[in-house]
Order: sequence, then structure tokens, then C-alpha cells
Amino acid sequence: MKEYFNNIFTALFTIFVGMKVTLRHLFTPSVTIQYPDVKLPLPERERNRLYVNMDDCIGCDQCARACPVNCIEIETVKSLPGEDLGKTSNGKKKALWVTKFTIDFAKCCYCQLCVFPCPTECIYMTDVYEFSEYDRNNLIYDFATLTTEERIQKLENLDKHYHERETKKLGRI
Amino acid sequence: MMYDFLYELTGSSIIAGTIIALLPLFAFILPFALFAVLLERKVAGHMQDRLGPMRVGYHGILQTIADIIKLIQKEDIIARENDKLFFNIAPVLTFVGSYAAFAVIPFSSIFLGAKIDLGIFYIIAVTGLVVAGILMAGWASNNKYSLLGAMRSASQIISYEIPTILVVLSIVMMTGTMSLFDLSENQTGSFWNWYIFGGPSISIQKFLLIPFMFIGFIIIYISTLAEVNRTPFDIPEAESELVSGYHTEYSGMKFAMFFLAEYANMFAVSAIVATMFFGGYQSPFGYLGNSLNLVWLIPIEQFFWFIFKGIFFVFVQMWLRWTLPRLRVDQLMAASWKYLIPIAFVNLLIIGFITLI
Amino acid sequence: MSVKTEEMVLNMGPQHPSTHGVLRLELTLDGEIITKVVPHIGYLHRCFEKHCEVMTYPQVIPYTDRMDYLAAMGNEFGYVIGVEKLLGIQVPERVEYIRVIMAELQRIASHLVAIGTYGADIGAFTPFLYCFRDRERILNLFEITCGARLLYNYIWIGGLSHDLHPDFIRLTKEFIREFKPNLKELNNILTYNKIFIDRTANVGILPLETAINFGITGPMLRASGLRWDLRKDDTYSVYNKFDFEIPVGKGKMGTVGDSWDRYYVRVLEMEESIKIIEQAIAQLPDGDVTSAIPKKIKPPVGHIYSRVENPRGELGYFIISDGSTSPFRVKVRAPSFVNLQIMDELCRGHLVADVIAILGSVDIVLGEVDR
Amino acid sequence: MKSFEEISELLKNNFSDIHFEFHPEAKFEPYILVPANKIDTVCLFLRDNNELYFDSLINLSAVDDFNGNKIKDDKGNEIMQGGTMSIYYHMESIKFRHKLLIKVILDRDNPSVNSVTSIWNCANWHEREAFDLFGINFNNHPDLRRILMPYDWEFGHPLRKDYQNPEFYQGMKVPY
Repeated sequence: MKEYFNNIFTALFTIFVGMKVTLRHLFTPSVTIQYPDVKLPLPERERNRLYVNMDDCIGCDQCARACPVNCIEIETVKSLPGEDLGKTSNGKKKALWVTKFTIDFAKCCYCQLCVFPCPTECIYMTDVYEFSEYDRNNLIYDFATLTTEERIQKLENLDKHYHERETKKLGRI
Repeated sequence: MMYDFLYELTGSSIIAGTIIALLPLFAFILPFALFAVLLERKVAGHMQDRLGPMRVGYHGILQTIADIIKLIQKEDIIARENDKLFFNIAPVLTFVGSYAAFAVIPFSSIFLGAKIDLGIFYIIAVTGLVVAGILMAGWASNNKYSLLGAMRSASQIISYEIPTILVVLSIVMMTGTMSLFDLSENQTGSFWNWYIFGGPSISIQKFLLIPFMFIGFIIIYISTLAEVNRTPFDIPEAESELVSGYHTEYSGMKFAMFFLAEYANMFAVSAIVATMFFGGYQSPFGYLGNSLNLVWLIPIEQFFWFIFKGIFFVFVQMWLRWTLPRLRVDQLMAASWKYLIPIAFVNLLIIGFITLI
Repeated sequence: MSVKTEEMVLNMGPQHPSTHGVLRLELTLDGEIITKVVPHIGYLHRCFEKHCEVMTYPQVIPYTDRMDYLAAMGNEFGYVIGVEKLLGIQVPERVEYIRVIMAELQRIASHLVAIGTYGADIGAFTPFLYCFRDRERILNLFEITCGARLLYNYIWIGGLSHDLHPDFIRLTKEFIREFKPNLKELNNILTYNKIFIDRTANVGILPLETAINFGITGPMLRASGLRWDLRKDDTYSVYNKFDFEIPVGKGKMGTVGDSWDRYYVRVLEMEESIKIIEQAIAQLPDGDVTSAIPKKIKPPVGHIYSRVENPRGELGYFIISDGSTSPFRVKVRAPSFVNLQIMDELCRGHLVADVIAILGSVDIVLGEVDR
Repeated sequence: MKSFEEISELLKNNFSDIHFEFHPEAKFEPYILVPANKIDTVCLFLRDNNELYFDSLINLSAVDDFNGNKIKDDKGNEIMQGGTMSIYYHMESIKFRHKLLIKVILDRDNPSVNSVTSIWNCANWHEREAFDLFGINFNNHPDLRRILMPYDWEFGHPLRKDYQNPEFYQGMKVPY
């Protein structure tokens, strides 16, 4: 019998204690913010969309190798000996034409493994996180700065160059 | 009251009757349901440190209207395997069950549906319809989960009907009348004359009754909570187990009917508790109308007080919903049969003795 | 003439609000009483172990985060300790302390999810939101240090990806100061609530022998009364420098090893984790966190089994290396995978509503079960 | 707390007929090589002997050693002939706090070994996973069916090194 009344008492007591907690929370200010109008400031080490600063990129393929999901595709063409491709910001001479540099953000897992090995720090993460698309292919970003004809033209120079060197070598023998 | 007034006005009983029948629905229940849904979501929000709906209208005021429009334009799916007849009747029946109870609830001295002197008896009989509606819904949707949910809710409502009746009996025994109108009239004067404080007469009986009336109030409040399927007794639509019980298969307007029935029932139940224990439409501190002797102001004040008490109890129901976890089915039955009913019996007995002194 | 009752098979999941992910429980019911539970898993299988065989050692770390996505720091910790043993690297003192702080913060965050969803399963929705409001603060701490909120790739082989953020210490102290009263408030609203106790006490009792035989580890084993915690019994990293107790189930509200005990052990563990964090912050040495990170990781041939005390139990990595830059085989002993086997044993004879209570107390994460 | 040598000693004189191979100097973890058909008797002894009392099996991992000879099959992709597969049993005694690693080597073409589920229930799903991903079948296992892959996956066992993804599975393209 004692346990019977004890049950009733604890039931009512704990219900009232619980109600006291929720009542107190009725008057504490809420924590939610109205997202599209109010946006939380992001910390500076934030990891969102990647950005590649193409003038510094020397086409060394370190980031593509470090990526666990292989979402970075780079194609480079050797420059002809005479050509001058300009310098990177820290003064290193560029030797490769980067004809193709695409990052597929549908596959990217934002793990930042590509940012660390880059010798010229040209690939880094920005704080843009609202870039959803309707079509998955739009998420493949192409960073290469050469227009399409230039890319074809670079390839031809290279073949012509090799061809000349072959003939010269043949010629000499 | 209202009926005689309308009868002289329109001259024919049919028109007066229909107006009286439709008045509570359109004048009160629909706006109340709109308000209660928004109140529930706002109360839930702020109790959980969040804001609740803020987008539709200023601070989310038009949210329920948006919900209603959404539900209306949703497709009303009737599965091939459903038992068509019962599937369509069920929501109507549950709504009628709770709507019919409004016929006798005294909103104020002049506005009263029907001044029958079997008030409470009629209400308890009519709320029985809801059980039939739920069982029909559960069976007709031909889905394992709904059948389980319907079975559970039927057994729950029936087993919580008994403590309600016992407490109602103790009130009826004490006051001698079953008509809600007389009940409210007896509790005039200040809040000290309310039945929760032992009724109008100043005598030894009054002070003896106070503790037992309080116990009676707690029992009836808990059991009406169960009858309306609110937490901690909302097992029929326990999302975690039965994927929302008997109204799983419903969509569109029929689901809105169930939704509306729930809120109408919530208010009906808290109105009955307020009438029986907290002096229906009586104001706790006397009327402004008397002091300014504007006689026509009193019924409006009474209407205001009644709505205030009703909404306060609806708020407490919501408050409980967002604090307590849910009981299991057998614990729910145990709570009713082992705890509420015995205590209600003893309470009835003691009140009987006290009224005999 | 006995009425022929036919057993009803009820499929709970894989899309079910309270199975904590894509798990299908096939319940055979006799009326409302459960006679058999057959868990069907594999809906979230992403072949982690096949990935490891084609990735280099550092590239596997983002994959380990995705196994138990609620305790990503713990997963990285286990894997990185294994590879460091293979390479024989000794990590600077500061890295060890930061790893312990991060692991313990992750334990609090993971237990908050476990407790919040457990309350929501039983029907109390409000504590769920209180727990998530506190968890947001921990995620913000992780965000300012390594940039991500859930899958960090922060603990690297031989060190860390970033050093602590300048005001990380201040924010952590602030969090701890504000978290303690919240924990007490959580106890008021949920732990000692009579309805919650009725729903969880004496439900799903796990005796100690069956727990050990089924290989159960973590809060479930401790709730059954055994004081077994890898941080103390098989000490790794610098856990021996802190003093903290291991909470054990005492059957306060029912018998030892019931669902309430499993829940309550997690609440006490959060308090212990706070103690560890406070001591770790006090003794945090200085130093460079990226000094011991090797440029080329080619461990010698051999195999190692390294294990770590994750919020859900013992997470073990069996790494076999064949001398090349990518592991030959990585077998993961995921705690949720092992703890889930006990569901049939625990749920027999209970009601349908209890299955949800028991599953909540077992606290599984499907990413880890299916790997 | 028994060291690896004491455990080896105990095993040697209890099972004189079984030929054990002890590797105390193995890189990073000493292990004992046990013949495949005797694994359940040895494990039962290890669990029930009250000096050793290995009452908890931590982990059971199957490894495809991939050391047979590679040949080309008709469709041009290479498959493995011969070679071995091994299973590692990590076990631990909670009472005496000592750990042990037991290795079993099986033939790769039709690997089969006795199941230890009767000794440690924990092994049940580990063995089902080994069967599902490697194709090792465990004799007298309570219900040996696939656990992680779909139940009707008849394209072989994924974690084998020479596993080829099927083109279509029930009409769905597999490699996306």
C-alpha cells in the first residue's frame, strides 16, 4: 500500500518539476535565427567551396593526387622552350600550360587534403556554402583560363615541336 | 434564450434552429481551432527555446490558414483496398462526436445552445461517438498499424470514461442538478463560491469538501486528457511505434477533419472541467457590468471569462504535451484501473458522506 | 478448443522514425508481445574496407569520419593511433592533449544525441531540443578549430591538421560553465520523470554474462555492472594523466543493466568527460602540432589491432600493411555492429513500444553498423 | 595476467597432438597459427580453462592474402588460382586482462572452417560478414546468410582482391 501512494506522489511531483522546467523555458529567449535574413558569421578556417587562383597554379598535380575521391582533373601541356608563361606570385617560373583544371563539387567531400600539399597555395577554401544546383553537371567547375582554341593550338604546337625535333634528330644521324 | 430570441426575430423555428446549430461551429469552433493550432505550435516552440512558425504573416499568425489551404488542396487518397463506406464516415463521425458536445456548453448566461437539464449526461453520451469513429477509421484503412492504433485508442477511451463519470457523479450528487446552466449559476459571486472550493453555501461542508474537490479535479483532468488522446496518453498516434495510428491513411480534407475534431474536443473537455469546477462563465471577482450597472455588459464579460478559462486549460494540456513522455499501453490501462478508478470511488464515497451531514 | 492465434510479422523500418537510420527490424508478434526480432542491415553499406585498399594512409582519414558520423573524432583517433604504432612515431605532448580534449568533447556531443533521441523515442520531445541546443555549442567549437562541424579530418597521422584556435580555450570554458546547469535541468525533466522511469526501468535487462559473451562494450557493458573502460583498462594516449571515474549501472530505478541504467550511465559519463576536459585544458603544454607529420607514409610489413573507447563502445582497427603506401587490409570492429546483435536477446517478451525504448538505449549509428 | 609465452606453453602441453606455430616475434603483435579444423576445440579450451578464461572475442577478421598465381579468365579480367585466405581471432580475458591473437590459414578456392559462434555469440555476425564479403563458409553456423550485401547478390564476394563489379543488378546500373 505504501508503494502505491509513493508511486502517485513521485508521479505528480516529477510531473510538476518537469512542468516548472518547461515553463521557465517558455520565457527564456529562443536560440533560433531567421536564416535567409540573418546569417551567422563563419569562422575564418571554414571549409566550404574550393577556389583555385589559376595564375599561381603550376600544374604540379599534387592536389589531384591527394584527393581521396579523385574529384580534381588536371591536364597540362609542356610549353615550348622559347615560350614565356609568366611567374607565379612567389616568383617561381611556370613551365606547363594547364589546359584542363576541373573540380567536381558533387563528389568533393570538403576534407581540405588538397589545400595542404599545394606548393604555391593557389587552391584554398572560401566561405561560400550556398551553391546548390538543379543539374549535377553544373557542379563541375572548370578553372582553366585558356580558351578552347588555345588549348587545341597548344597541343598542335607541341606535336609540331616534337615532329621537328624528331626530324632534326633523324637528319643528324 | 438565444433560441427564443431568434424565434421571435425570424418567426420560424426551422431557421432559428439551423442558426443555433451552425452558430457555435462557424462563430466559435473554426476560429478557435485556427487559433489553437497556432497557439500549440507557438507554445511548443517557445518551450523548446525556438520560435515556432514565423514566416506566414507577422510572427506566423496566418500559419494555420496556410495549413488549412494546404490540406484542402491535397489529394484525398482512398486506397483500393479500403472499406469505402466506413473510410468516409469515420472522420465525419469523430467530428460530429466532439461538435455535438458544444450544444449544451454554457458560454454565457444568455448564449446557450439548449438549456436541457441533462447537460452532463448528454455530453458523456455524445463523446462516446468518437470511439466508434476511431474504430471505423482504424478498420477501414486496412493497414496493420492503423488497426493496432484504433484498437488501442478504443480501449483507452473506454477505460478512461469510467473515472470521468465517477467524478461527474460526485459533482452531480453534491449539487443535485445535471444541467450545466444551473451548475454555472450556482457558482456566482467570487471565486470562493466555486465548486473547487466547496460550492456556494458557507458551512462546515464547504471546508470539508475542498481537498476532495481538488482530488476530483485532478482525476477528471487526467482522464479527460486521455479521452482526447493528448500526451502522456497519445498512444494511438504514437509516432515512434505505430507511425501515427488510425489516421495514417487519411490525407487532405479528411485528415483536416480529424485534426479539427481533436482541437474541438480539447476545448469541449476543458470547457466542461471549467464549468464543473471553476465556475463556468462566472467571473472570479464580480462583474464590471454591476458596478457600472450596464446590464447588457454582463453576458459579454461572462463570455470573455468562459473563453479565458477554456483557453487556460487548453494551454495546460499543451504544456503537459511538451513536458511529459508517453505512457505504454499497459501502463496506461494500469493508471486508469488501478489508480484513477479506485481513488475516484473513494472520493465519491467521501463526498457523499459530507453532503449528507 | 483453443483459438488458433497466428503470429503477426511487423516490419519496423527501414524507413521508420525511430530506428536511428536505415535499419529494418522484423518483429514476430504474438498479440503485442514480441517473440522474435531479426535485424536486417546493409542498407547503408558503403564498402569502407574496400576503399581503404585503394587509398593512401592519410586519405583513409576522411572515410573513417563517415563511419560513426556522430563521433568522427573518435574514429580518426583509433585509426591514427594504429598507423602511428605501425610507423613507430612518437607524437608531441601537445598533440596528445588536444586529441584527448577533442575526443571528450565529441563524447559529450554524441551522448547528447543519444539522450535526446532516446527521450524523443519515448515521447518527450522537448529534452531532444535542449540536448541539440547544447550540442550546437560543441559543434561551433569544432568549427572554429578545424572548419567542419560533423566530419572533421582533423586528427592526422603524426599530429593535427590545425593548431587550436586562439580563443578555443575561452569558449570551451564558457561552454562547460553553461553546460553544467543544463545537465541538471535535463535530469529534472527526463531522468527522474516517473513516466520515463516506468517506460525504461526493468525493460531490456542485459545480464553481465550474456553481455560479455555477446562482446558488448561501452556504456551498455558498464550499465550491466562491469567497470570496463578502455581509457583506464587499456590506456592509450595520455588518459593516464587524468583522474576520472567510470560510472557503472547500479540498478537505481530497476534492476542492474536495464534501459534506464544504460541511459543514466551516459548522463554520468558526460559529467566525467567534463572533468577530463577541465584537467586537460589546465595541463595543456605548448609545442608545434604538425612537426611529427611524416612526408611519406610507408609503414613496414606487419599487422596491428588498435582500439579506442568510442561513445558507443570499443572501436578497433585491425590494420595489415604490406609495406606499400596504401593499407593491404583494414578491418573495423564497430561497436554498434556488435551491440546490435543483442536486440533479439533483449526484446523477447516485451511489447512493441518497448522495442523502441530498448533500441534507443542500445544507441546504434547505422553508418557504423553497415560501414 | 599471462604473457604470450605462458599461454603458448599451456597450449602446447594441453594439445600435444595439434601442430601449433608460435610467432612471438611477429611484427607488432605475436600470434599463434592453429590448423583450420581444430579451431573450435582450441577456442573452447581457451575460453573454459580457468587460468586463461578468454571470455570475450574482440574481433574476427578475414583477410584475402592474394598469394596464388594470377591467370586470365575468358572475359579477360584476371582471377586468382590457389593461394590462401586467413582469419584472425582477437580474443581477450576481461578477468585476467590478457589478449591473444590466433590465425587460421584456409585454402582460397573453397575456404571453410568450423564456426565459433557456439563459443562466443559475438562471432555470429562477424562470421556472417566474413562469409558475405569473402566467401568463407563456416560449418554449423546458426544462420549463415549475407549480412551487408543484398541477400540475392550472386556476383561473388566483394572484398576479394580479384572481385569485379557486375554491370547490372536487377536492372540497375551498378558503377555510376
